[in-house]
Amino acid sequence: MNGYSGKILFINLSENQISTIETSLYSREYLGGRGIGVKLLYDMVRPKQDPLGPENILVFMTGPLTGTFTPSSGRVDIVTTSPESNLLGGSNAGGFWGPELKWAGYDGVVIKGKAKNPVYIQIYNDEVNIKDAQKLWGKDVFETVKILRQGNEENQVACIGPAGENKSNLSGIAFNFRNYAARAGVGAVMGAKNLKAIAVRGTKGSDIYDTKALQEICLEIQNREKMMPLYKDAPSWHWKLFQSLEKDGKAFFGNYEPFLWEDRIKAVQNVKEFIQQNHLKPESCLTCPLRCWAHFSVRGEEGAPIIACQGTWPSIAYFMKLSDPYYIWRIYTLCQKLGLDVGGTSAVMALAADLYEMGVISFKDTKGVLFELGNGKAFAEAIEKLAKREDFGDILAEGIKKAVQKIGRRAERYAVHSKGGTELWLMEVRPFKGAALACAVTDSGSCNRATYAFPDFYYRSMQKQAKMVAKNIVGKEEAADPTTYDYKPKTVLFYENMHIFADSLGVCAIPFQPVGLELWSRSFSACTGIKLQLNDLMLTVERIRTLERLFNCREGLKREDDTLSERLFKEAIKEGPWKGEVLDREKFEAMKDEYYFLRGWDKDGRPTEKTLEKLGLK
Amino acid sequence: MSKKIASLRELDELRKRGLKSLYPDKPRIMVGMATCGLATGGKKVFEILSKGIEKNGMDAKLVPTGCLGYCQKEPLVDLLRPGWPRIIYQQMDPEKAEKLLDNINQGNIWRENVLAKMEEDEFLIFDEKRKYPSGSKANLNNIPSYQQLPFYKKQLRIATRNCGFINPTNLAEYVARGGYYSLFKVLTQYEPEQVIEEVMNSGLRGRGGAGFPTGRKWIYSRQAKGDTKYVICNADEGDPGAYMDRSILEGDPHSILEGMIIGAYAIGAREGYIYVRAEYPLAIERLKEAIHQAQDYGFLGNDILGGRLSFSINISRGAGAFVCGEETALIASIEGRQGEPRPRPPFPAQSGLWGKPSNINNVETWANIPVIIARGADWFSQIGTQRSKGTKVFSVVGKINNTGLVEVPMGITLREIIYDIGGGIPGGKKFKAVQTGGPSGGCVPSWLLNLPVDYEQLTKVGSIMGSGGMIVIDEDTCVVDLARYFLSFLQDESCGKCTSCREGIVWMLEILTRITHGKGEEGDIELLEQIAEVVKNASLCGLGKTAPNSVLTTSLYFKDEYEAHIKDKQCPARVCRDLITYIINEEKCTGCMRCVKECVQEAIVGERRKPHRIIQEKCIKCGICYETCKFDAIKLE
Amino acid sequence: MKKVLIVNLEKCVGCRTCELICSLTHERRCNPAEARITVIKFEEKGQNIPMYCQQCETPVCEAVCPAKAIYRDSLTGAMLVDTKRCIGCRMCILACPIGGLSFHPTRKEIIKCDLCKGDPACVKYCPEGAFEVVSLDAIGVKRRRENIRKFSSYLDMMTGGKE
Amino acid sequence: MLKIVIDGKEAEVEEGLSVLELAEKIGVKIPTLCYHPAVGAYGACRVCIVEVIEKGLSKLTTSCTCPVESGIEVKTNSEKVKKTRKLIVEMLLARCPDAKIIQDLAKQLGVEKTRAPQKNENCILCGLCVRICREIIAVDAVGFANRGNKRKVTTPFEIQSDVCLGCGACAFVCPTGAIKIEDVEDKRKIDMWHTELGKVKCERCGRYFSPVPLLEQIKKKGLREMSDFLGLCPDCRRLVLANKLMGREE
Repeated sequence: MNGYSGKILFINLSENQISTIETSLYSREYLGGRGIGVKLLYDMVRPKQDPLGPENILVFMTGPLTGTFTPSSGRVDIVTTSPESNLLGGSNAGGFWGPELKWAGYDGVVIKGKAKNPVYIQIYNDEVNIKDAQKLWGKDVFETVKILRQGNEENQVACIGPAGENKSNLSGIAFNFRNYAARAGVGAVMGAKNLKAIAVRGTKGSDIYDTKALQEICLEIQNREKMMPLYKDAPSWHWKLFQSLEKDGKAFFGNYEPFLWEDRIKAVQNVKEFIQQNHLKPESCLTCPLRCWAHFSVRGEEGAPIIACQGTWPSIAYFMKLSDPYYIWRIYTLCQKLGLDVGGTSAVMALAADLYEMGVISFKDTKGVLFELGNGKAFAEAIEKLAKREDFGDILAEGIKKAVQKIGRRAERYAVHSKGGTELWLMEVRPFKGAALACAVTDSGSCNRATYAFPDFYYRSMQKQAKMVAKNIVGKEEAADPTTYDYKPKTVLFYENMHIFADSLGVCAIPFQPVGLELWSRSFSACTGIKLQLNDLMLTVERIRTLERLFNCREGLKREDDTLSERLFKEAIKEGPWKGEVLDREKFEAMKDEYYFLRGWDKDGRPTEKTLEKLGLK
Repeated sequence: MSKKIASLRELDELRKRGLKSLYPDKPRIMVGMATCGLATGGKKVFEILSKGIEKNGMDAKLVPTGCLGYCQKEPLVDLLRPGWPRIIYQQMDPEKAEKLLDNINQGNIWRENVLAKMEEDEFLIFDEKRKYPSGSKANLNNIPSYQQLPFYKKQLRIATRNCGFINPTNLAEYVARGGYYSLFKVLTQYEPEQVIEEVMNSGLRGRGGAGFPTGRKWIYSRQAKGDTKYVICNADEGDPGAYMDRSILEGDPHSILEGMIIGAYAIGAREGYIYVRAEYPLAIERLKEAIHQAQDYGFLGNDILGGRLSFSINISRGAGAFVCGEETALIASIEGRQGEPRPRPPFPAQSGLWGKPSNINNVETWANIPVIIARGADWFSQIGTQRSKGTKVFSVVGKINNTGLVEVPMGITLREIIYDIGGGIPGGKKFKAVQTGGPSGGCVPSWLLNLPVDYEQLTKVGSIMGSGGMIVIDEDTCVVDLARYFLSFLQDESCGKCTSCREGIVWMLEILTRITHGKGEEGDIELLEQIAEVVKNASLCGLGKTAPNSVLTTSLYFKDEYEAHIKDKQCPARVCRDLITYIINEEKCTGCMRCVKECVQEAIVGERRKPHRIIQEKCIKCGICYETCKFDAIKLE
Repeated sequence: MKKVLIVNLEKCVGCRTCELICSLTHERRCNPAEARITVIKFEEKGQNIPMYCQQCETPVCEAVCPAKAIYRDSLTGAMLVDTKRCIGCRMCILACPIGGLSFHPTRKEIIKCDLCKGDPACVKYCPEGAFEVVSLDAIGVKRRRENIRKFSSYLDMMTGGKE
Repeated sequence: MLKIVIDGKEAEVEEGLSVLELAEKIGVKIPTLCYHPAVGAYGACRVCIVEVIEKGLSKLTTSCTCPVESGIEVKTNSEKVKKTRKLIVEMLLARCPDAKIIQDLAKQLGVEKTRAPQKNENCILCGLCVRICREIIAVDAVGFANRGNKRKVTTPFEIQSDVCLGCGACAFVCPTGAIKIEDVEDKRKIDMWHTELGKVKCERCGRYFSPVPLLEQIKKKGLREMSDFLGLCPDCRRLVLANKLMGREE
């Protein structure tokens, strides 16, 4: 099978059973990656299973372009039932693990059951072994990766840290030292299966249908990616991001406070200086020209050098109001080691600080840990406790929605989260009506899989481009205005589709839209030899999207669940460019109606019979 | 004082001594002590004679000699007394040897076991005949003359000229009959190119089997670049039942050495090898002795005949692989490698032993050289046919009265060899065919008896000259079985390198075995022919190229016999066990019970004086009853 | 003109595009194990080092090859393996101090950098332009020396002790 | 330059080539099993047989051993050649029915099954292992034993070879895969040669990477400065070197 490896590895840890599934059973209708992942989840997990129980499955899927020469094709998609939301959970990571899996001869790995004792899986081409991991249990991510690569440098390691072992809903799955599938509590699912790590080494490679065409297409994709501002700004991108968030008014502070943070400019300046003082070297995922990662070594810190993803620092700084970059960096490193989702963890910290300040919780609840915005040292301590589920950390480890439920005392009044209970995607959503809609209707498992790259986001800094893009998508330049409710369902639909497409092909979502659908689908044909019309591909994307919805409907999802925290509908922003912005319930519901309609769903958000028929999902 | 010969005078003196030894003034008794003679008891005879001479204090000279070729009549003892013609006694044994001695002592002619008298001796080299005294005292008229014996009448002995005439361990006797005179002539009168020209003009062709013109071979070696060159004597005689080379090696080793030294001079070699099979211990011994003597007398070594040439000869023993007769395999074997042929070119003349230009000729070829030099190309080329000159030694064996070695001019007919010389088929049986050229040769049927024997004619009828083996078969021989036998020999003797030869022989053998077992199928003959063609055309060396000859010729000439096996499940020659039944002719059976007793299978039942019966289910067709019955009552069907 | 491939380590971002384009152009597949270049990644330290044959001036691979299957391409100066002559004894692999040759994982073949007939695909496709083909003229020789010195000084270090 | 005709086309070639080499050069495919450029022509398999017409005389000959001579005409696929080649392949198919290369060749030539007596061997006796070991590796660890139908390749006396380097070239060149090399942890086993050799453990990663005698052979080749890294497997050499390079960079 060109592009694909042709087999999906199925491992039942309860029964120590290893088998394979033919990829071709699914690839025609679900493409790969996220698409096949969702299909496998839908088919293999009976309704309303405990996400942390042995019946839940954890799917690692690559797409047909993963590990091919296609630029930015280092991705792997994770699909499972999320313990954070009890709905479909998904996350996606770059790096080299997915490609290595492909080269080992597998398009994916499905984990079912639960091992009696901690284990890890070693895959070396056709040799798949479930090995004892009791000695690895308790080790942080860095230690685990190092141990599994000892004498086996080529091993690519996916693993969880202590947070995953302790089934924190904020835990992710780490890939080597750097990449993370961080969202939806996928680390907890892995931990619940007593699975510490999957180490992969593959030397089989993947077959390509038309190598010459692929080379040509890839050069074109490379060139387009190099035209992206992200490429041009690197490596100063890492601090410029703070600036752009500020410029575009996406920044938020603490637990979505209505006022601006007075130290915000200082924080940006500090970060800039911190980065410039220390050594930063750009890094890329497989075949990606974007080098949006960077290796960052802080002087005087022993054993500390870590690669820092730019996208996560702002959330640490803004949620916890940290203006000392050293602590931003420390907390980031801590999350990486412990196996925690940086965004979710930061959000829950901000929530705790809010609750603490509002007196909902006290020193007694926190067992002496001080939750105080701006206090990096205290947050670091709290985060370690969270990972270990010690004291109050045990409650915070549940994630925002479940944590406030546990705390009671009407704590949910203070919580800000999106559908199902995950935190919002690292930005203020009240002015961004499209993003708000996306966070509410998504079934992808994490809202960053639905919201990235809307033109609204750069409306303030690059209005001309934003309008042009909006016009291309929905036909109206006005659609680019973040605050308008008009046209937003179409925008959401478009970007959701883009994400599904990228995640299913196995390429990165970041350059996906800038490069353009046409090149990706040409690359797909060159790799697989499958000639698909764009229309067919889009039908496939629709099918995947609707199946995600079907899964969640089966889990009991109703129209009223497609929403965000009440606070966002009640509490208007009181300062800054978006002063007065708040979500309007009525208009919001109208957007949902339109969105459902566009998707071919009924008013309750359920796919209609006709749609199911059209998509072959009956 | 050095024995080394440096001048013609010295050589003549040596000859004189040799003549004295050949024709002493006392009785000279010669016992045929080549392997064939030894095998029939020659050694015992020799010992008895030796003891008797000593015991009686006789003044007689007893010498071993080579083989006269008339192997049917071995052991042969020659008696030469001063004043008498030479008398040849046949089929001697210890008892008769003593009788012979008694008669000599008494001065009588012992007339028992006389084969023939020899009235003159021919020195071929000098074209000179030496008459023996007539022995007037006794009437020898009723003793047939050697030259008139049918066995010898049509023979012309060039290569085997000295076999049975001289003591092979006595160099002087070889010289007496003209030995080393040719070498002297060459070294004193000829340029190397002239030697080659002489050999070339003689028309001599390789006697090893392929018949490549010897002179041309020499030219190639002569012209090949390089200071180090080798001459090699191929004495790896491997055909079953063929022993021409052995006979010369044992009976006249110097003729080979002389030929090789002349060859070395002609092509410019300083070292030679004789590759002789280890199964010929006597030949090796004789060769060693001869080389030693030749060195002593200055025919070999650093200063041959007074420093005119420098040449030495080594003996290399082969391990008895048939295929090592192939020249490239032979070279590999001398070098100590696996004896397997390699592709030519490069030919050995360009790159042979140790990668140096090498000239390989067979024993018989080398033995011809001194005569050609002495008598000239013109004389030699008058003998034989247009393209096959000279004589050829054949070993005629099988169903024939006079088994033996015969040297005949090329062009003689098969009929002359088999009937005139060989004396026809024993037991009044019908001649069926003759297999020439050994296992690699073909089967020439009776209706081709008038075929003149030379390289071209034999090839034309699908056989080969080969090294000169002739196996005569009569009506009791099954040709399918014969072909099967040769293939089973070749199956083990093929070096196994070429797929076509190795696997093809096994395949053909499998089919033939099937046929002889009565399991032949329609189409087998065609398949056999197909395989045979492939083995012939696709194999590398002579062995493979000729291996299918027996199959090809028998299936061509005796197709009906094959068909009888396949279609009628019958073996017309009554040889193939699975296809014959032993039946008791009740009319002839006297009920003597002999066969009943002899049958190990207890397959014959019957009472005394009543016709017996064979229980076919029990019969294993061993044929013992058939042999046992005195009344010809058991017949084959 | 003889050529040599040199790499600017500062520019390498470790995306392994070179490995895949190498495998793609030589093997028509995507498989780093079939590539003639390997990026050694030090993820903890943020360093990426593409390793490939240096087309040595006195190549040990050529010296140890008993089949005389390794030769220098007269056009590019690259050391090439005559795959038809190669007998697979792997002596070249074992003799090369820098692991510049390897055995193809499935096909019976020694693989190594052949400079793509003087126009290496990695040079063309490296998004960072970290590679460069240098003609071995006076300047090229000097630059190559600088590039190789790193390797040879390592060899000196090795003689001094362990890794 | 020599002018010849091959399959009806005129070709001009330099001297010193065999017909097989010439054919390959000009893209005419002739099947062969025992030819290897490193050791040259041997002429054992007979599969590369072609028809050569010289001075009006046609003969079949193996193209690997047939030097190109001026004025000859070569037919690589005449009826006669095809017939002969098919029967030879039939013989080989009977000898080694499981060898893929033979099966493929048979299929290619349209040989469906073999009529020759079945042998179920793995080795076609092409002699590549023997020749490579003798002529190229120059250790002469294996050779032919016996003649004719009993011919086989083996070690002297059919016991463990004391000269085998374990380099595996024999297995590499073996067209039928008859020679199997089994690497089990610290041992390399070659059943066909009754030989088992120890392997060298990489000083760094601990993987066994080379048979002991093979590495010794490389040491013997006298490359002075090499001795220190020879204890490392090639992968680790790369890594160690990169490590040091990186150390310098810092």
